[in-house]
Amino acid sequence: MAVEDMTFEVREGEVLSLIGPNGAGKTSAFNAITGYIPASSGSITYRGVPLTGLKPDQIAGHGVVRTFQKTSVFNGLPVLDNVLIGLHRRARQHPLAIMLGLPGVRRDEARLRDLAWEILDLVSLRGRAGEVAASLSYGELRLLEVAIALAAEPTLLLLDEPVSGMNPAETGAFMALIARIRTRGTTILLVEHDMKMVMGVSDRVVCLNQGRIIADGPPAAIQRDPQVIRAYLGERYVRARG
Amino acid sequence: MDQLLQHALNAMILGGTYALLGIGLTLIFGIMRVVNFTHGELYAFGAYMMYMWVMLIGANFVVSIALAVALGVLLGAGIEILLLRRLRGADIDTTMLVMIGAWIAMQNTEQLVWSGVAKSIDSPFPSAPLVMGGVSVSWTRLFVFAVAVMLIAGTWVLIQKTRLGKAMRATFQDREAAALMGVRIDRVHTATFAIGSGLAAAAGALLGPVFVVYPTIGDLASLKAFAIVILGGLGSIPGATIGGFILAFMEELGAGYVSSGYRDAMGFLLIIVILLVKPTGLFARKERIG
Amino acid sequence: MLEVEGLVCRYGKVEAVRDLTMRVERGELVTLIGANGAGKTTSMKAISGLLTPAAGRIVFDGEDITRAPARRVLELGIAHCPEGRRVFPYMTVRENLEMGCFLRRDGAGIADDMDRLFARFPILAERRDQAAGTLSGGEQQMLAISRALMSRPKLVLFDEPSLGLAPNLVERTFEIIDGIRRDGVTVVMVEQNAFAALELSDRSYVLEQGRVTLTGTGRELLENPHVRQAYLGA
Amino acid sequence: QETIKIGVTQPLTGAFAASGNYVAQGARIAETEINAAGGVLGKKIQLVVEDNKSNPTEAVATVEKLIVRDKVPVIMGAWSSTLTLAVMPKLQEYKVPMVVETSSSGKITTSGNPYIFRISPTSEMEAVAFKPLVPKLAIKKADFLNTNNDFGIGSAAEYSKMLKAQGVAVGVMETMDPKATDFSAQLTRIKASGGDTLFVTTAVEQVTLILKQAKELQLNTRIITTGGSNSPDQLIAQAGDAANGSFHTVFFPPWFPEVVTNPEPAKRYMDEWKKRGHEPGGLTEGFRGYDGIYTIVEAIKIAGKAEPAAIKDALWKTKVKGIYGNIAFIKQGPAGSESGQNIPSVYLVKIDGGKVVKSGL
Amino acid sequence: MSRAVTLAWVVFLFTLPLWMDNLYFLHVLIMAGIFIVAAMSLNLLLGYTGQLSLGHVAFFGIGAYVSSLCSLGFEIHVFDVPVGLAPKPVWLSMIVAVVFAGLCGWMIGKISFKVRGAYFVIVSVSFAEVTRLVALNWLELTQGPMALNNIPFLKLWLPGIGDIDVLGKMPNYYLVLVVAVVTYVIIRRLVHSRAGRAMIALRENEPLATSVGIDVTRFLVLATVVSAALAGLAGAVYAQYVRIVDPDVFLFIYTVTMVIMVVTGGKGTLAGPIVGGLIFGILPELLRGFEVQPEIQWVVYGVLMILIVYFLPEGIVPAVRDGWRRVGGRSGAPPAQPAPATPAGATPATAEASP
Ligand SMILES: Nc1ncnc2c1ncn2[C@@H]1O[C@H](COP(=O)(O)OP(=O)(O)OP(=O)(O)O)[C@@H](O)[C@H]1O
Ligand SMILES: Nc1ncnc2c1ncn2[C@@H]1O[C@H](COP(=O)(O)OP(=O)(O)OP(=O)(O)O)[C@@H](O)[C@H]1O
Ligand SMILES: [Mg+2]
Ligand SMILES: [Mg+2]
Repeated sequence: MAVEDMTFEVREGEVLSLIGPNGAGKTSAFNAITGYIPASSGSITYRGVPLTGLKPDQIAGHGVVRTFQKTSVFNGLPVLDNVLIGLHRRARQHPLAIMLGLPGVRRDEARLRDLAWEILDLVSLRGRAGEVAASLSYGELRLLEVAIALAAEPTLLLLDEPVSGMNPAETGAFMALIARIRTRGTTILLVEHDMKMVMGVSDRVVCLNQGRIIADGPPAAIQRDPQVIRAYLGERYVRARG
Repeated sequence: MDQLLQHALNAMILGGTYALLGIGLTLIFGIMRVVNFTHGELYAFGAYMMYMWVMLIGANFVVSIALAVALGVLLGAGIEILLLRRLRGADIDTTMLVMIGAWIAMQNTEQLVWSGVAKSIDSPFPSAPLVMGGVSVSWTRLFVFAVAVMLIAGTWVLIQKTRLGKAMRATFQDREAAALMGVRIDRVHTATFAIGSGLAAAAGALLGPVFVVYPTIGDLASLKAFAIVILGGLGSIPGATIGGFILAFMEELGAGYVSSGYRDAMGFLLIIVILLVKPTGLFARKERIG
Repeated sequence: MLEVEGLVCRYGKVEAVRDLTMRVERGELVTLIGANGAGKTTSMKAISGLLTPAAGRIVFDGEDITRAPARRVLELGIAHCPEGRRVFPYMTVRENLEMGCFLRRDGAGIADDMDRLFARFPILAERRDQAAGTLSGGEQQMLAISRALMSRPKLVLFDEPSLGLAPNLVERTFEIIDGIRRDGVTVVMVEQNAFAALELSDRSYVLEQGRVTLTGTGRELLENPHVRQAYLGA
Repeated sequence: QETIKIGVTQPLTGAFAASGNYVAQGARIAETEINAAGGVLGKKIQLVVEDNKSNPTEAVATVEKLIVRDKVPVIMGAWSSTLTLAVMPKLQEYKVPMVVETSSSGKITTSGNPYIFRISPTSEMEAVAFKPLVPKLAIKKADFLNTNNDFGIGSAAEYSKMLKAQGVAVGVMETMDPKATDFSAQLTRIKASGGDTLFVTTAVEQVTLILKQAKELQLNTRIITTGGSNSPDQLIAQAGDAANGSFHTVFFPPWFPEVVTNPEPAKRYMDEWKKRGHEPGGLTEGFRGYDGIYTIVEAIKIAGKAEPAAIKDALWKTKVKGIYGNIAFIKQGPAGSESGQNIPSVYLVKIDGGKVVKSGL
Repeated sequence: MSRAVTLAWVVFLFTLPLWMDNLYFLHVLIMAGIFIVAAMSLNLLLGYTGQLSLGHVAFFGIGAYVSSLCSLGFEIHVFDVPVGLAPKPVWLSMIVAVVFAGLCGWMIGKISFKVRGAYFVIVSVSFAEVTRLVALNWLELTQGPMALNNIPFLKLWLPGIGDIDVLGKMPNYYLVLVVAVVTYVIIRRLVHSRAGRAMIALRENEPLATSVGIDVTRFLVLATVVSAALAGLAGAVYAQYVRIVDPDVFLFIYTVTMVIMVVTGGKGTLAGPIVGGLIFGILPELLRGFEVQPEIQWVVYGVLMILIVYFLPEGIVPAVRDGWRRVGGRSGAPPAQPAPATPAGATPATAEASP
């Protein structure tokens, strides 16, 4: 049992952070929301549509798109192709039309390419478009992951520890990216252990422990919550904050 | 009734040999993830070595089995060092292609050396079968069954309990991390392939006297071994064992009561059905996503 | 104790480390910091024998280990806790720890060490028979650290030990590493959590594009304006 | 000096490799003999032997190569019925005749291919030849076990038809894969069926195993192998006492060369075979190639030139005193496009006390 | 640039029989061509979706059988009720074969893509074995091992030329060539589209692919259907050329041959199966030319295969392409691809070929 009786709500347009000790069930919650593992009980509803029981790709079809805790891109392919794959949902090409080589397909391809460049601009990866993903640096890989997810036109974007392994300066740059994504009207559900990031970008923070929610509130309040401090933040964090 | 009992007994004995074929492959295919097309050739090699020692040189039967297995281990080690070592880290299709090449070359070398004529190997056991009521079974097959069970148990202990076994599992789960633990990666690769090959040769050495030996005997053995390994779940020794018995019962009863023409089809249909119900084989391991 | 001189490492044509020189004295805690792709992991791998350097020299306790295989390096007393945890996913927690002391033969000592680690990380004790691949990220990190310690090393290389850990565990991890150092084990650590790492360390090296560009005590670097700007985000 | 090329396609590798090689060895003996005697039409003959790898597609490729590249005017082949059937359209396409030395499927000579001349017997002929023995052996209920290929299925069909007509009950008809090694399931079922005679049709390797496994399962029926491709010598060597009591049809009994129609070529062939150190067990197969080449050369002699059309016409007039008997072709198949079929002798032998003995056919 | 090369090739291939009068070589090319079509179809599965199908010959065989049975006609009894089909023209039979093979692909795709990797390999092998055993044992329909023979050849009507019998080398050569070009074009269009990218995505990283909304099963099934239909087409062409079909068309060695062609040529590249197909279609015939024992020919064949893999592990086409770049065929070409982050980091494995 990784997640137990968890109830929370993400509001349209906000950045909600999910924090909690290792093994609290954050990734499991992501997996349940995006259909990678079945929830044994309970329900998940997005904009009134029940997601429970749907397959990951169907859930993505409703605009709920995630990234993975362990860096996950299409390693062997060029960066641009990575994003083009992400654009899958936006393509309009029937298999028969493809095989017959109808002109509509070519037009659609051109449109997708434009979209891909747009997204690469957003994450500032235009310069690397031709490189094979495997040759990117770690930080760039994490940007590419987000680019792939953004290409799928999420209305709710779930990010699983996007800045782990980045140094504070790089984290700062990533926070700026999140701000840019927000302006597109995308709701964000964030899992992250970097408190600077969490406190800096979230509208609201939910803290889990052992599969249950132990606190829910604005960042400032969460930081002072004794339960959160005991289970998650630790004394030193509090000391550092003063 | 006698017929059913006889079928069940046949299947039991056959299952032991299938399991033996399966565990050798489960090491190489299931753990190393090398689609080992030479498995059947090592099986044939074991049988031919047995023929050489028993029939041409006149060595003692049990000693010959040991020699055949030892030579199989050596040959396996040779194949690994010569063919696979330089392909570390290559993907599954690439190594598979090399193994296909080796399979073709080995099979034809066998034919060149031993000619296409089938050879038979005398067994020291009485040729009159052991009769129990309405059913009977040959002594040679009983012997094979007993040795097979011992080898299977031995392999299981080797993998689960010994240092080498742990090193093997660690190596194939994460080569670099295993190297950091002090495992000699190259040796583990060689040892695993050699042991798997030795088991195939053991199957050949044991079954050679039961059947006859000719260059293509390995083909069907290979195919069945792959099926058994998949049935049981990759890399699982208990899985390969049970898979072997299931396949044997299915074939035997299918041939006995449905149609002998579809005897082999039974086995394959079973595989399709089992994998559709449980796509990771009977003994799957846990994975996580995310 | 450990001396690295003019180290060069290549992946094909990519030169990941070019001319790295550093030294570590017995009992020190030395950190390496640097941006992503600076070559920190590569240097660690070169030391522990996972990679053969293209040029340069690595000497440990007077023995040249530049081209030594990983096993020899481990025998000499260097353990490496690799980046990305790298636990054996289908082995149980206990088996992973047993792999950590693969070269040790003292059964009783091993059992003691294992008990001590289980006391330190109760969550691992709880899951000792679970396959490591099903642990959460943080749990796996704890396992990786414990596994590295199982060989009773003289020197441990930690590559981003706090990666993916919750703040309280990051803190615990640094405490543990500090404790390890206090037990007399020399530590070389790569960290992105530069603030905490520098605070803790005796000395530090800043790596940029495969070269050491700055070195000094932890305090000194914490106050260095370039470090503050590039690595501390201040 | 120019030579006359004769194409031979045989399975030299793959499942039927053992037999294919024997046939090729027999053919080589004939080649040497004929050339030593001065060849034909004043020229030496030259065999071009191709390996069809026991595989129909390859068989087609060999025939393509023989006809198109080597320009042979006549071919001998292709051992199994499937292989022969596979190459037949090519013969028609290129109008080149082929002498069939082994295949037994009835279809080969009845499908209307006028380029086919078969010297081996069909399963039907074999069954008919066997008829007089049914009362002699007092067969009451027969079971069948055969490989699921042309050879096996064809033979089982013809024998069961003949037996039923003789009032013999037919029990179970079991089949097996040509590669199978374990027949316990089939034999258990046959045991339960309770017939007095088991007809087995397959290659010698499987017959060995069947004899051994029948003994292990205490299956005490009389076993008769059909198809003429079983070397009883090999069975004695490999199945040991499990072979005792079994009957085998053969088309050439090298143990009693005196009973064959033409003892003289048989002796010559046997001596040379021994001299060359070929496997003695292969004698019952190698003669097919020997006879095939003699038949072809005789036809070339009659034709007076080494051209396909002439050889094809000449084959109808060819008469050879061969080991198969007095080889000559009768017409079979649809009028206007008949194939040639020889009527060879069939023998039944028995293994007793580790020896091959006569048994009256 | 590459368009010109392609065009030159097409012109070369189309004029080949006009100046090459070696019929035997033409035969070798026809057989190689048929296998190239099959290999190209396999490449769609193996190279693009990354699913190693070792049962691909099943679709080839099904195509051959269906087309032959349609053109010969048949009658079977289902529970003693006769069900039959009168002989149909060959062109129609071939279309039926393609559709039927595609349907089988759809069915197999639907049920077997629950499993992946090694499991899929075995399911595909099992499927091929089952089809082989059915072809072997369903005597009433397939004649079993007695084979379907005297299969009618194709008759076509072409505007401007009139009726032609596709019999003999030249017409068959052109038939195979046209089929190969059509196959190539279909596959090329597919892989450079949304559908092809979905397949590649699945090969590279399945969980990630599903996370952006790719219905993996749907595209796998699509790949299988197209692949099966094209293999079926190759089978139908084979049947009307060789004019005999027996259960041996399902032999495992044929699948192996196709895999060899794809992998040595370069899987996941459009030209790979063609290059590999030409090499391994012609190599056995070349070896036949040496007057050595057939076993030795086979041993040489096996050893050559191993050597090709050693020296060109990525396949011939990617190796040549990289070599071309290195020689300076293109300025500003991207540098050699660094390895993906595999656990095997210590040995720089080269990145997977991408189209
Ligand atoms: N496939 C699985 N089998 C068994 N247990 C699992 C599996 N997947 C996850 N778990 C367990 O579920 C719990 C929650 O894991 P999860 O990955 O959701 O944690 P998390 O909150 O994301 O932690 P972290 O911050 O360390 O990534 C853990 O204790 C883990 O061991
Ligand atoms: N297996 C590999 N093949 C090719 N290039 C590699 C490989 N591993 C690393 N590199 C390259 O070597 C350089 C140094 O990588 P390294 O992993 O040492 O960096 P790092 O300092 O540890 O970075 P991070 O903080 O992201 O872990 C990078 O440019 C990287 O792209
Ligand atoms: Mg997590
Ligand atoms: Mg690193």
